[in-house]
Amino acid sequence: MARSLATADDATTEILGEGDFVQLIDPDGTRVPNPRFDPWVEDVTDEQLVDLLEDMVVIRRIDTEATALQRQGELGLWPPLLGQEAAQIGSARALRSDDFIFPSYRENGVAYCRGVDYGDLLRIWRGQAHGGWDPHSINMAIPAVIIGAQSLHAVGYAMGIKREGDDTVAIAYFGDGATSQGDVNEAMVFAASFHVPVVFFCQNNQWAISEPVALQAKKHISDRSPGFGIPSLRVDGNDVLAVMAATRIATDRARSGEGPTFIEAVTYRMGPHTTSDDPTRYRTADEVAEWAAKDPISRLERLLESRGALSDEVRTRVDAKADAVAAELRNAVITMPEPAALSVFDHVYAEQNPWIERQRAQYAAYLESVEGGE
Amino acid sequence: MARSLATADDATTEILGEGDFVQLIDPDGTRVPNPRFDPWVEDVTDEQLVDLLEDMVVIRRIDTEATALQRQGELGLWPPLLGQEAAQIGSARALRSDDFIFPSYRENGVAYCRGVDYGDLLRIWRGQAHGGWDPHSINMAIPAVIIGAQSLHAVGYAMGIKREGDDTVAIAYFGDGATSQGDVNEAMVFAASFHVPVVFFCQNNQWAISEPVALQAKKHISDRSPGFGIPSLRVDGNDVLAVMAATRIATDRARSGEGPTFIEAVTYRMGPHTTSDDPTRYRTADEVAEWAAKDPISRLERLLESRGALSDEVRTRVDAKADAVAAELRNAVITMPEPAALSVFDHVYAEQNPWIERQRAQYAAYLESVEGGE
Amino acid sequence: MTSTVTEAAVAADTATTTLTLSKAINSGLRRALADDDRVVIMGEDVGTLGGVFRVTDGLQAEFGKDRVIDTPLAESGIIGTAVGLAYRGYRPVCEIQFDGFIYPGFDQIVAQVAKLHYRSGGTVSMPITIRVPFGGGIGAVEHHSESPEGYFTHTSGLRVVSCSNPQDAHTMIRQAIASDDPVLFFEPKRRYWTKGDVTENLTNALPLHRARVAREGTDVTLVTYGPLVMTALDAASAAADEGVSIEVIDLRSLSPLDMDTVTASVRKTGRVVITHEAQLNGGVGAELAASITERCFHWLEAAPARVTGFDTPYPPAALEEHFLPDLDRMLDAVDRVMGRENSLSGWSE
Amino acid sequence: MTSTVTEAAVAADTATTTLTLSKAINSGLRRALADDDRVVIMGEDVGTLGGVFRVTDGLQAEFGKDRVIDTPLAESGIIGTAVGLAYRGYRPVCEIQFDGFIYPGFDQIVAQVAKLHYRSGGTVSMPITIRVPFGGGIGAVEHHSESPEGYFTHTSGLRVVSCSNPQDAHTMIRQAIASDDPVLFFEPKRRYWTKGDVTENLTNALPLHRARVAREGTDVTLVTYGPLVMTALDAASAAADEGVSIEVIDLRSLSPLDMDTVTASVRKTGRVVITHEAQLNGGVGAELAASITERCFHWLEAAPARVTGFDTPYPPAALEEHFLPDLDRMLDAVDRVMGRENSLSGWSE
Ligand SMILES: Cc1ncc(C[n+]2csc(CCOP(=O)(O)OP(=O)(O)O)c2C)c(N)n1
Ligand SMILES: Cc1ncc(C[n+]2csc(CCOP(=O)(O)OP(=O)(O)O)c2C)c(N)n1
Ligand SMILES: [Mg+2]
Ligand SMILES: [Mg+2]
Repeated sequence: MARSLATADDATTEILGEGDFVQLIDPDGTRVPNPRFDPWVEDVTDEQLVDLLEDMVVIRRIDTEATALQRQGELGLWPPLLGQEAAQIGSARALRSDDFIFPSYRENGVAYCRGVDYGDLLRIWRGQAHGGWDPHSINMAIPAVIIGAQSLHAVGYAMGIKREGDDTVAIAYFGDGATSQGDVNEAMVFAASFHVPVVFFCQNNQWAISEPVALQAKKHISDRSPGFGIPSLRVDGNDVLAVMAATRIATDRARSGEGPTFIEAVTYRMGPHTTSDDPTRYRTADEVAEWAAKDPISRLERLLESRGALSDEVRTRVDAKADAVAAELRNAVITMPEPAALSVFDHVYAEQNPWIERQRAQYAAYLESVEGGE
Repeated sequence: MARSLATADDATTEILGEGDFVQLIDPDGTRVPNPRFDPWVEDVTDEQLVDLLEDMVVIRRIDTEATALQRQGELGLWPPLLGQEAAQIGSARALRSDDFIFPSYRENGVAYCRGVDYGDLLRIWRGQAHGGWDPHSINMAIPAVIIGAQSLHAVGYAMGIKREGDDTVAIAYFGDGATSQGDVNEAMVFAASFHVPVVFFCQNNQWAISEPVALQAKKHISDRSPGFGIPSLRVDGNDVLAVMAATRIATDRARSGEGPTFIEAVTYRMGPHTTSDDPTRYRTADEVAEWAAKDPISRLERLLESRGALSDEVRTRVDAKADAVAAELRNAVITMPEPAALSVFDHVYAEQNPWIERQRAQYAAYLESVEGGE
Repeated sequence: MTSTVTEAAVAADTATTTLTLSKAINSGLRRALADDDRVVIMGEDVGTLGGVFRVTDGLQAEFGKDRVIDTPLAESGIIGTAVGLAYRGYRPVCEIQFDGFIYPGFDQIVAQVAKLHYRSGGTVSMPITIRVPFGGGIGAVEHHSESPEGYFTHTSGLRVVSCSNPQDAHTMIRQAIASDDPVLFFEPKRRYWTKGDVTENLTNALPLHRARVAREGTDVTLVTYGPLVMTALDAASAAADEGVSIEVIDLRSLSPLDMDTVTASVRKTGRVVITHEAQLNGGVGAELAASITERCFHWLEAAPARVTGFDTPYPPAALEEHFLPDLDRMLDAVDRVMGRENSLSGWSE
Repeated sequence: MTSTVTEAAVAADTATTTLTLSKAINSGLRRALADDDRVVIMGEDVGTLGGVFRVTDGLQAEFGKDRVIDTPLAESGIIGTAVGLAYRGYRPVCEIQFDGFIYPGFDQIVAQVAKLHYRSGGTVSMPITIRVPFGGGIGAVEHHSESPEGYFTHTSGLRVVSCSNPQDAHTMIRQAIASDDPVLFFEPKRRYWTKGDVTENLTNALPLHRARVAREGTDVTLVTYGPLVMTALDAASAAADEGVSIEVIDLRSLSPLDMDTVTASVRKTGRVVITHEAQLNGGVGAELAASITERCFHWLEAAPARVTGFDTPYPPAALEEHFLPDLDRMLDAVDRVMGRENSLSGWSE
């Protein structure tokens, strides 16, 4: 693939398209040519586009199913990714399996791409664990709820990669709101200073709970990093191909020793912030409708249709896959065993710790006395 | 005065001169014309230039005297400003007396411009107080030792100014190292978001203790703020006129409701970080010599000489002033009364607090018992 | 800048209404905003949304965007700009959205808010109130159920308070805002929906630094605050059925501690159980146990007992019932200090 | 990745040299770097300069810039990137330049470093050591003399230790780095220049979680750690001259506390004085007093006494002699627990 990218010294805008960002598939499903981005996805076949479609349909289905499970009381909370499918699939599918991901709480679609066990995925949201999976088994850290904290972790991880001369990449996912946090800015300082193989992937979904992105940033979020010495890309985050291309550009730079890259994927959170949120309090139905017209899934369907690559058989297969995943997911949730009482003391420390062992023993004695007394 | 400035959307470089920054007086004392900056200092007469010279000579003398007092054991510590006279005087003299200053520990020259009492100035460094002066009496906060913290204070203060529709300005002083701190970056986020009358004044003196500025920033420090939506100016910090012009541009923008501005004053710390530091461990004599040739005071002297404005009488007057200040300073230090033992409990709280009063009473009883017993 | 008290406000003062604890704070904030235009509210989602718990509901609409300020998403930024506002004469009320999100603002709280009055030799004051919904019991995800108050009671220069009922919530938020010292105001989030009578007339209100005897008793003193006051009162009722008379103290102020009230009770009962949700190690209970022992050593029949969260991070929701002190664990400790059979009977160190 | 022990290292192991406390840490760091190439040192000015106290002197020259890393000036960044390095299998040793600068990194320490092992169900470990020169007595400006250890002992998931002499300094830094748990390592900065014999042979070293009886005695137990151990030993000598036998305990580990050692001593003496520089309210002394009372109630002849810094911010240098516990204040408290005349005799609450 050809390699070309605006450096920090160029204006980012040089490679931006019409809508102030790079778009390869427009909302009508038309393929928009882009000489700088096209080489990065020219290898993507129609079959692979169908796979991306399937991924997006599946994670939307995961989202719907999890939301339903929450409404039914099977989950305590769920942070929907509805609307952000292209941003998550386009980026996650551009990664190598040995690249290491540092997500926020909303990257459940990314976790799906990593082959996470469904029970592990939902254990958190059922209130049974803080982190559901073993990060080393899928090369993906447990979710970060403290906004922005994971960006520094990704940079530190990348410092390790660089020291070893390895060609893997660390990627941090975070939202538009997170860019206001000191940590995300310090992460850019460290990443630039040590010139490490890290990708900052910001899903600008326009909202941080009730706060619009304009409260966090007066310019495009992608305008921030160049001043730190980190080139940025601004892409249509509802365009799976543009996102994939950007992520490939960024990871390729990282692997080639060219240092960090910042990607702003412009998208929209179609649902509430979490199942506890009521977005009608802070945004209009019109705004939501406007973004619905830019849906990432429909545009890819239209593109595939226009190419005659979306047969009924394909549709059926994709739906069947989504149905199957949803069923597995539900099953994993409702059959999940409750954690044992004394596991509350597990893993506070990696080594033996007399203080905590004493508390465990005392509580065990208490539980016994209660059971004994009942 | 004409008002013109690169907005955040322009490239900052547009208004930069040869040396990658704006310079109005070169090291040889030659006045370098600059069509965008000149209007901002065209009112400065030779007499006023002499006043600026006097200020710089005086604060250098304060610095020398304080260093001597430290060596003699009269002060515990001193953070020299040697080499940064133009940055401090040029900015401080551009401010109105009702503008509010949030300094770091090194802005002792700025405090001098505010008419600080010499005892108040040195009380901190003698170990008798954390903050020597009443901020409200000179419109200058006590020094911030926690790197970068004061930048947020300035923004908050400016939020208050804006709410009241007042035309004063808040200004935060900090170093190049401070730009790596989350707080300074959050300050830019808040300042841009609320569009408040604040000036960020960064003295890039090339070093943060032993760390060169290149470790903190891969690009010019002034390249950082535009991405936040804050226009920046990069000036020769050893050029008192360029610094004054930049500060006037920035404060004028603030007063006119045009929001925050970031100034990078490129200068050099000629002395150690503090009197405890040994800079020979981390920088070369050559580097120091190179910067000595750019001395802010000599270049202004040369300019005045070339204009015939530096008579022997003026020189004598300036030296006499510096001598007088040094004498006052020394006297203030050595006659400073020791704080009373029980004052350790003063001002923990503004209101009566039974917990602390009890401790005070107990310690008073203890002191009495010790004295009684001795 | 204080506006004159209007007749409507006087009328409101004499009325008593039934409010939830969150609405009682809301009405206290409204009064503070109305009474003093140097008061500003700031935080994430406090404006348009009215806060994730709706504690600031309606206030931006009523007082405007420059009094009730939605800030960028950065806690150090919130606290740090509040410091600047205080320098300018304001009385900022900052909301930290959840307990676990206070740590990014920790430096500004500990090094600036807490210390600036002292650091400036008394020339600058920091009348900043920092509201923190805290504690567990609502089945939340991680970082949403913590009890960080111990970090702040260990910080000189701060006042730390926690309310347990709607009237105190209303009274104390107004007193906190009126205080010239910085106050960490811990709101027991699982009690936000508890209802109670509230009057806006504070003429006879207890000062902010005073504890309250929530129930009188003679055998054992049970000291607590915030969310567990209700649980402690339930425990006292249950104990009464078994013939044990428990005096319940609602501390209200965690710093300074009202040791006069605590000491008087313990000297009367000779036995004390201290309970809070926060971790045991170095928690408020440690200071209480130490201070009580110092002041009441010769009155104590047994060592002060503590019933607290474990020295683990706050666990996942499925396990929080174990972590959180409940009525049974409190009564087990009461048995302990009474010298009766309890879970630690026969326990060897 | 552990390198094999070379013969030179074995030789070094058996030798004993006289070192200052700071050099003893330096030699411990050197050993840790040599023994395990996953160990990296990071912080402000730790490389070229060798740290403002020269504790890392020479290490960058010896091990290179990718093992001893000068970082940008940002504490959250230092700790946060250390977390990422730990995710990748490293054992980072972070230096916080002075006690008062740890707070900008507080969130990463409390929410990430301390909790990640728990949060990840034990799948991720955080073998991070955070070195903090702490405490007063050196006449420094503000934020340079604090004792923040109590914030960390109150944080579940962290280990907290402090050394008092060169041998422990050397031993404990190596043990801390070798620990799979995160360790806050508090270095008594005013004792950096104290000299003592140091061997690199740790075969018989006390485990990191164990306290040490620094001097045996029978009348009163004096518990302390870090900079005050030396003062406590001086106090014990002075008391011995007056016929009072003081047992001095050097805690070494502040979390977990070695209550077995403390309890054994207090049960023997029946009297205990606890002393530290940190503020009283909610300090390590509060937990000690509470835990001692819980475990030794029937052995105690008097309430545990605490001699600590005041509940003020750390004062200006001119006043620090008052703030800091000294020999006389310790002995005054000894008199108190002995029931003898002391400054609080006749004190009414
Ligand atoms: C430090 C911190 N402060 C506040 C919160 C509460 N909070 C959770 S999500 C959120 C908004 C995040 O917005 P954004 O970064 O845009 O991500 P999005 O939720 O839109 O994916 C906030 C304020 C938090 N989790 N952590
Ligand atoms: C939060 C914090 N971390 C570390 C320090 C220690 N420290 C004091 S000054 C300094 C360097 C500051 O460099 P810079 O910002 O460039 O200002 P300068 O000293 O050059 O004026 C450091 C690291 C501190 N004071 N505060
Ligand atoms: Mg968002
Ligand atoms: Mg500097």
